[in-house]
Amino acid sequence: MAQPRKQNEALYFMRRNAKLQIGVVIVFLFIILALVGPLLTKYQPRDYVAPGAQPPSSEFWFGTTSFGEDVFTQFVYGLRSTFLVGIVGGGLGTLIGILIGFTAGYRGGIVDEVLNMLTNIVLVVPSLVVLLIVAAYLEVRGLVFESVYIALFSWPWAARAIRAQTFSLRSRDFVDLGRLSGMKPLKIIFTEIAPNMMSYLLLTFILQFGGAILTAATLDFIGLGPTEGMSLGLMMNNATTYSAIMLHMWWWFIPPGLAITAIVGSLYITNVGLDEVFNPKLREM
Amino acid sequence: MRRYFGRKLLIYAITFVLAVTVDWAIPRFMPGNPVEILIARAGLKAESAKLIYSYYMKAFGLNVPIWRQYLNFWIALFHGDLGVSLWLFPQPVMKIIKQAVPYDILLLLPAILLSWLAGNKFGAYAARSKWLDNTISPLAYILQATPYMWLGMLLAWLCGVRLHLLPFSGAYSNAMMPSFSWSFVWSLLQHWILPFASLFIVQFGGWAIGMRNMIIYELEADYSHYLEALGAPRKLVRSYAFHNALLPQITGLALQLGAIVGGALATEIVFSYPGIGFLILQAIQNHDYFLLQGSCLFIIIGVLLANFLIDLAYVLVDPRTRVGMQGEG
Amino acid sequence: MSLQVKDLTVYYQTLRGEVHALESTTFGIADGEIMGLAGESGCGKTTLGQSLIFLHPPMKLIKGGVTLDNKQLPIGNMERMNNFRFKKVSIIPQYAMNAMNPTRKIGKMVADLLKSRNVDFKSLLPELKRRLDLVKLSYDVLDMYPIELSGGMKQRMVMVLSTMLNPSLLIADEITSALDVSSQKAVSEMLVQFRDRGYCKSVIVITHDISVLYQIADTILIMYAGQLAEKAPTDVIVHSSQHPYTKMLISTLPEVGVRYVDKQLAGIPGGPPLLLKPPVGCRFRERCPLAFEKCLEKPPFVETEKGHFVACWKAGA
Amino acid sequence: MSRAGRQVPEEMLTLDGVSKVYRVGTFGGKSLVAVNDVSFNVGDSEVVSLIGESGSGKTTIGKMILHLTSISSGAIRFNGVDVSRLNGGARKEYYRHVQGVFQDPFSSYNPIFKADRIFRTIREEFFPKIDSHEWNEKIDSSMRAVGLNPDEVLNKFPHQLSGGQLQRFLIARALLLDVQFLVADEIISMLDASTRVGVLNLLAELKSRGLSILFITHDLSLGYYISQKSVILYRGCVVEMGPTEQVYHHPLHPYTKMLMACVPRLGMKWECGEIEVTNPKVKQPDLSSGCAYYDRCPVAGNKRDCSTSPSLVEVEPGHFVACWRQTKQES
Repeated sequence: MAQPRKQNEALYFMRRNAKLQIGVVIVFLFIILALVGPLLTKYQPRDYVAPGAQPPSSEFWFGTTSFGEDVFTQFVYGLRSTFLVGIVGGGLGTLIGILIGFTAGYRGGIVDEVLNMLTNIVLVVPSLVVLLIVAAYLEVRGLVFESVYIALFSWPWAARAIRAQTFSLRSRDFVDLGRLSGMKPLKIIFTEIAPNMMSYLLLTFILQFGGAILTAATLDFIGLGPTEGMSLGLMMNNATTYSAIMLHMWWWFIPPGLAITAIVGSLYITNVGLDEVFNPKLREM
Repeated sequence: MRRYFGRKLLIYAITFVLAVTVDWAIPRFMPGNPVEILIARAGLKAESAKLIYSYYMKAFGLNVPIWRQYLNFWIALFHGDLGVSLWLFPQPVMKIIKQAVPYDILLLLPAILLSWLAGNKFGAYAARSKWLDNTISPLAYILQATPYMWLGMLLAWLCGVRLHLLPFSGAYSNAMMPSFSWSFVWSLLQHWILPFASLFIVQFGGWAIGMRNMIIYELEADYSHYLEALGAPRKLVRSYAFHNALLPQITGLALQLGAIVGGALATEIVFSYPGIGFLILQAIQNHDYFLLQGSCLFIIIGVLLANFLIDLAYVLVDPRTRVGMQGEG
Repeated sequence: MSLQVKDLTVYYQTLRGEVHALESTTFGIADGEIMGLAGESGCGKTTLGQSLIFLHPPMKLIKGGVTLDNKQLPIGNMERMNNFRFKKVSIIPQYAMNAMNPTRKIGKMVADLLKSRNVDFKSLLPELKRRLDLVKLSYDVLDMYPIELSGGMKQRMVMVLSTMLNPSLLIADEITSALDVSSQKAVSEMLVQFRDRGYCKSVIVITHDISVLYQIADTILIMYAGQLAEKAPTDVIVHSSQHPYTKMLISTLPEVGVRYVDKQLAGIPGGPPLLLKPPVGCRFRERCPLAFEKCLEKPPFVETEKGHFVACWKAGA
Repeated sequence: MSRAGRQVPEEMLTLDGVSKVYRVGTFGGKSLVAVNDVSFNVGDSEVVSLIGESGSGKTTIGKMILHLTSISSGAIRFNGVDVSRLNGGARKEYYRHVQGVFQDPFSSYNPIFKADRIFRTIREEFFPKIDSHEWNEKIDSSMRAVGLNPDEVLNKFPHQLSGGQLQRFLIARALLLDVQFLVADEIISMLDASTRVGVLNLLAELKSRGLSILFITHDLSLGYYISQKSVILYRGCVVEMGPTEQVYHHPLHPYTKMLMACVPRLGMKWECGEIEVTNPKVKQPDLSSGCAYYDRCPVAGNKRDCSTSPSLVEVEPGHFVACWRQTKQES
């Protein structure tokens, strides 16, 4: 049902936009690695597979840790949890942002004031620090739990942006016309307003996705990540704790950080590319 | 003006109260006797455990009504009493934090301010030419995506371990005692460079990107076109655009503080830099909930205060807020 | 002739191709002439105005030249044109309400701008104040920020600022369209006074509202789809125009005194052609009741009577 | 408060002392009066033009009639039924009879959908059970009624159609329903001169077929062309209303007189007087006391005379004016 001219135009620019293509390709490579990686290794992340501290070799592609674990195995499992946190945390953050943003933007008035205040409050709280307090007390923490509480603090960015968009769309006459056609508010939001914001919501999700990955990495690194399983942040935590830097074991801490930087960086660049595709004003730059 | 600040203060006040309440409530509303759980987890010797137990039973005051416990908590907070550390028992948490704070200021203040200034300058340059834009902008995006701790580890490994250029652990040489001697200051500076650099570089990327996007927007604004149509030199148009693009960057600084502090915590851990971040790591590893709680509260207060200062600064630089406020008042 | 435009052709570069927004326009404006430039949206009137002072991408100069006071204007050259902007040619833009830097006091902005053009603000200040008096603004505005002014006040401030250096040519782009009728009258009359006092020599008033032009313009130039249709003294355009488009356009205008029940006005059927691939010949051909084979050829813009130019094969006949 | 409300008998649409107060500032700390005690009515098959400059509250009145914004005080009655009480199904029924068309044709269409989606919405909401054949006939007849060729305009995106076509399309949408009353809010002010008259004529034609229209405009000449009755608004207050001919040719309120003198006309030059400008320092004056036009009024008496807001008084049959000058002369 989307506009053919617009769609063609978007496709045309997508094909010409190098930023978008590079970003998407890199993210996809990592997704594929996360999916098939664990199939390429016969070990589990915490298995003792060889004498410790071996540099990369044909057998252990990324070398081994001080405890003889296979870094590649840890890496690919870590990638999986990274994407999981990104999707669940970023997705949930976007969803909360959408709910609050749509409600505040569409209803306006006092509802908007209250929600706006709530948004501002969560926005100024140093979220990581509050997460620390909560996480430190919990004995068992799962990956999904981590994603959820990251989302609970990351939504304000999404909500603010979506509220502003909704607000400007709401004042357009077609929304009033929808009301004159007897449409209910929810129907108006989802059939009139939301379709106009699809590209915008996608951009928001990508930013939330990247943000969730970075926050999770920091949490994991501080030692407040999931108590079970493997993650890229945890690998860096282990590497620091067991002096990988002093011991010249660069293969232990470079892959996880590089992967995060590459994934999040590509997401950001994809975002810029998409923005240029959707927003004609930026194309000429 | 009063209305504007009233509103801001209200938000800060609510945030503060909420944070303190969460801080207070979490141990109390978890199942079981919080004191027992906390002490059991800390894994102390039986003797000291008993001492601590009696201290904290009193401190928690579990025998008084819940509202009274809450009130007592607030009273203690206003007396600067954040309890006693388990890890360094019987040192008060407040005292431990006070020792750490100077290092945080030493690290964070220059990193935040300098990266903000430099990032904005470079972002404005980037918007100036296609060539710069194509080199600086992608780099800035990648920097923005770099986890602080990873950059820290890279720098520590490259500059510290491989090249032996700089020390990468602690705030000063182990062989020294803090003093006002040149050699101590020199050691302090050397230890400061790498953690500072990792904070600076990552933030720099974010600010540069922000400024680039803002200034392009401002250069397309009507007032810029008007000036150009009247033949004003590029320099004037750009300086107006830069000034106006800087305003949202100030607000951005306030909003980013929380994230920056989070990054600083991770960086301090990498470099064993004895700021609050390092304390937090110790607290977590030693299950010292009181130290953790105290440090976190301290950071929250710090961030809220900094936010408020930035708001004040914003009013000074953006006349629209002042004028709008007069009209409203 | 103060301004002489010769064969000026400006296209917009878009992704779909070149939009032929302004095609071979040739006309002149005398010293002290207020020329109204009217036409429907998309007819190229704003493009023409912009081309004369600030021809920037995506606009592209295809051919043609402009002379002002017998000097060639380098309109296609951003840098060289700077010497003429503000001093010789100036503009009151369509977006006058947003034309001032929102974070700088108005007086400071004026000073910045003048200084950047090597004009001493201090020595101009008394003159500036005189002109503020004329547009009924108090001197306090110099010490205010733009948001402290109402829309009409900003408009008048920009009028004063744009004409500060007494340009030979002033382009006033849709300056009355966003205003209420009372301010509309005031601003229009001020513009005439500016001309009378020599704050600007000649003026091009771009608008879609011919009834405003009737009040203030000496001549009116009608454009259609990127081409000139007719130029003549105001009364001639309104009462005895020769181009069928002008005639029809004037006859569609309702005015106080005309009622549906007494006299039904008729619109012009159809719509203007797309300028991406404009039709050959006269661009009004499709909608013109008088069109015949010859209209496949572009009619020249010729003087049929003194000061009356028409681009129509049937004109004068 | 107003005497006018009670003086005129109930007609199809009646506004009775309608006000709109906006709450602005933090948690509605301040109030802003957009519409102040407005009463007038629109009869069967009548075109009433509501004339005012920006900020006069004319659009707000249209939105209140269309139930798009709430009424702060007073009542709007349609065929005797209080509109503000309508909810749910009753409100939908109301929309069967009362519809609106707005100023910006491009903003009235959702840009990512085809223009005829506005028909589909009507079908979904109002005619869920109609069969396709019948529906298509209905569309055909209403398209013909507004002078559109279905083949030319159906199945197109909004940007592929002209402003005039889009506005006709919207009128056709209203005609699909059993519409008796149309709020036309500046519907031709964004159209080009060559197409606007066509739409204007269409409205007049629909009026002669029995439709009542509230024609909201800032353009005096358009109001004169089409309406039987004119209501002049200034800062949310009705300052003058009456039969169009009388209001235009014998304006009584100084504001109306000023409007008539300032409107640019072809073939009639402005009289040259002192240039009058307003430099408002305060945007919204305090309406609770005094005449809203006091600060600009050339004939205002001493402060005491005009210090209470004048109410509308009938000076000749059907012609009302709210000015102390007029009332004083009467008494």
